[in-house]
Amino acid sequence: MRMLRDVLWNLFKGRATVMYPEERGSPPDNFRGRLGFNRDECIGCGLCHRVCPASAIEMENDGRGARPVFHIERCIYCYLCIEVCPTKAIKPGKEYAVVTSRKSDLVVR
Amino acid sequence: MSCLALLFEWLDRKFVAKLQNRVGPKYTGPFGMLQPLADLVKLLSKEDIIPEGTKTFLFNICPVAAVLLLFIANSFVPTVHVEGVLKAEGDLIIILVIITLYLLTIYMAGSAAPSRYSLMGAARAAVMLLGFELPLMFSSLSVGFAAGGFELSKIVAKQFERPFIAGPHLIGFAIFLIAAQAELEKIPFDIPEAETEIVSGWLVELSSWRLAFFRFSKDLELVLLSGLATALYLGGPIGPVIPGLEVLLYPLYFLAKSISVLFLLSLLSTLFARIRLDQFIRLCWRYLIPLTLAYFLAMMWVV
Amino acid sequence: MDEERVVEELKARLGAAILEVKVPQRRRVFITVDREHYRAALEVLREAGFDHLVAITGIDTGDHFEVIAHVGRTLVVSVRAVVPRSDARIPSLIDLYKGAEFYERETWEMLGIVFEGNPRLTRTFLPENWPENVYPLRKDYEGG
Amino acid sequence: MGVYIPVGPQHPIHPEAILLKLKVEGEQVVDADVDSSFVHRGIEKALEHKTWLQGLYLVERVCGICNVAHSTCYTLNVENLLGVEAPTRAQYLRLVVEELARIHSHMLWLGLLAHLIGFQSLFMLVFRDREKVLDLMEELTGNRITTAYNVVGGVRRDIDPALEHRVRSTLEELRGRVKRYRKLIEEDPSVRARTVNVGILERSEAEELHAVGPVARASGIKYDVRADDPYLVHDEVPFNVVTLETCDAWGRAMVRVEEVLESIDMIMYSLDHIPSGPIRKRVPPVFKVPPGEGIARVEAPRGELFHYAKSDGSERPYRYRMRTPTLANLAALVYMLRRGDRAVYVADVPVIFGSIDPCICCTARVFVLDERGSRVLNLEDLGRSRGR
Repeated sequence: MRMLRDVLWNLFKGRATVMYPEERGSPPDNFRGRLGFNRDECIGCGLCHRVCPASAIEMENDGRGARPVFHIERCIYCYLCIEVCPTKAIKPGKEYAVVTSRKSDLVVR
Repeated sequence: MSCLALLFEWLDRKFVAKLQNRVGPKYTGPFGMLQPLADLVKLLSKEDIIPEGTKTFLFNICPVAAVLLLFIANSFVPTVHVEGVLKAEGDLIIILVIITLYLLTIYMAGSAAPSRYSLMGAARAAVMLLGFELPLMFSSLSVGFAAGGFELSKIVAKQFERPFIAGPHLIGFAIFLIAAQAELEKIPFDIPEAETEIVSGWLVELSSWRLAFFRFSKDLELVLLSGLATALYLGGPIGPVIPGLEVLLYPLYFLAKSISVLFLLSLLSTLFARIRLDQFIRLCWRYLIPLTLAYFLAMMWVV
Repeated sequence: MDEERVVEELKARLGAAILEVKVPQRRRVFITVDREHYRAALEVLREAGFDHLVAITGIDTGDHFEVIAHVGRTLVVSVRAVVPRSDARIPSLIDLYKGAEFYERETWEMLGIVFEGNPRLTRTFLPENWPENVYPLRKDYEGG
Repeated sequence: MGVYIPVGPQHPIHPEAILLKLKVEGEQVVDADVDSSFVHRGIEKALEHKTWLQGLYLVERVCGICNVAHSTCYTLNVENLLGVEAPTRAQYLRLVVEELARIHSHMLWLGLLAHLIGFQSLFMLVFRDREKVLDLMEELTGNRITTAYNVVGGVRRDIDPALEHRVRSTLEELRGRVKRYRKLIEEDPSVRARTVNVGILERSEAEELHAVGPVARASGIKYDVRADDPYLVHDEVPFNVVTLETCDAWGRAMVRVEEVLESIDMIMYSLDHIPSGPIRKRVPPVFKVPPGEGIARVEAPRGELFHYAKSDGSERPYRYRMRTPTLANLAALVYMLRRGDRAVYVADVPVIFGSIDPCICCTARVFVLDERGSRVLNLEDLGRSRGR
């Protein structure tokens, strides 16, 4: 019967549920979400490609040299690439909903 | 009556959700009121699966029988007036017999399927009957004795001045609630359905319209038992009225009273963990049944 | 019991059977024995109060296998036995340490080292349809 | 006599794939066996193909709930091999995150226990309160479950005063809630009816079967790696090793609830006494580890976690072995189900099974077979076939 107080108390409390699609909480400042990439700042060193634990980064030649291509569907959000990038060309992001119906949305160039 | 059944399911779900700090049904209709209906329609549209080795006749007849039985039983419950839609000599007894018959359909549906889970669920349901049937019967019959007859109309009429619950029948009401909880297979007595042990017991092999019918029959039973409790202890649909407004006020009284009973049942289901079958039987035979018999004999003596 | 005392005790009881002793950190002792003295070493340890078997590790070093039994609560003694590839057998510890069952079964499944005396060397971790005599943690195993 | 009832690999008892083969007579279990081959992922083999740095993120994914324990164990192991020691502040932060993870793991477990015994309200309320811990984890580490917080040489993020304040106030609030749950488990008749004297594992039996973690502690064995083999700053932060002599599922529940309170105290103490200074020693992203071997042990929420590493001097591990707490407790679980001297009811099976807090993904670390069953795909193959 110990539960009685708790459940009756809940009658007068608001809901704990977050009505997700309608109300979206904003993640905290250092949340690791979908990363961004600035191609102009990249020097093509390939470090990110080498460290990525999930093999989510492939190198692709775009005429100026090898540049990384990020496959978000394989990304494990460890942000190792951001840490090793010497020019800070890879940017942290806060987007956490990466669901899409097109695979091309999940490639960051 | 069907609307009432669906409304009661919605109320039950919403209230329990509130008690657990959740939201409950929300999207279908205003405040999710149409969710039970949507569930039913969805189940009806599902693929119909009959497992190999099923006794098909029983499997098909049980859901239909369950719903029909409860419709009949519900027709006896007084809702808008001192009398129900149907009326018969000793209709309280008829309702009690139907409740037992309904459990029989559960048992047969569960044992018709070849699954071991459903067989265990059916067996558990049958064993549970041993525990709660006596309290359910005797607590209802005592009221009948006190009222001097087993017609619900008579019992309700007897409570014009004072509902039975205000007297010594409070014990009977409590016993009735506990037995009803077991009959409805709600927590803590959801032993035949126990999800984490035998998946969902006797329901496990039911699909499509059979599952829909059984789920609907559970809602009907919810209405039946809260309606019955209202009639037996709370004075049914009657209450203080301005003359001429009975037609309007009686249904409202009935709703208010039976919904309070429903809320009590829901509250009860949030307070406990599911107990084990042997513990349930022990609980019934050690405490509930002696208490019931004492109460019954006391009533007989008073009368 | 500290590291040195354990080593002394083992040396006193087993003598030349101990091939190598290493104490890489505090509370860690690695000793190497030959296969014949593997059980004897663990019997000594069991008597000395090391009643908790932490794990059994199997390693494929290329030319032979190694089986390491780690025992102890505060101080962990790892007893290593060398098992030749051609004759991958080693006595089971199941009568000394009852809980060795699942560790030995795992090592058997992954490396194919037979633990003589373990009554239940049957599949638990690999799927039922896994081919016979294919041991995934061996270094010559392809595809992993 | 008796019928076999399969529990699993798909069963509401547990979201993970494990098969308990129960032999049942009436409502009583007479025999049991375990088959956990459904989710073997071959992580130990895959680790041999990853660099030491990448391995950390794979190890973290052995288990979602105890990922912090795994990454702590891995980093400690690698740091020992490298001869690097993380700064003291980093060690304190690791401890804070480890204890936060313990709180959320134990509360998850408490919720699951409530679900297993059909106590829906307790389940809902516990999960509601656990959410706050996850929010703290998210703020501190950047993610809710798979934290990627520990790195070789330290931790990745520092704690600022504002966050520290939030951690304190949230935990203070949580302490009150957990105390209520403790009272509930202590006194509620239906919870007691389902857990007291269920899943008996006597002290001598627990010792013999090498039970670890709360299972061992509920059987009266005072064994906790944090106390017996301190690895972070556990010798500086005071805490009690909670033990009970009840030897049953109820005792395991109480031990875990008490440990949550203990963890809250540990976090508070650590936040009070955390020294300032760097949080990380830089280690190059692709590094070689000198030849050698080492073991590391961590008290994961479920019990003692053991890692063994062997390096041959290259940038990849030669052999990496993980022994997870559930594997250690598996023998005890089978024993509890099988024991003939006490009646085990079918309704008790979920409680017994749940009481060891099983984590099957940790226990079996699998291979994925292609349809012919002849070849094994490795993680890179899978990544490729998904990517294209």
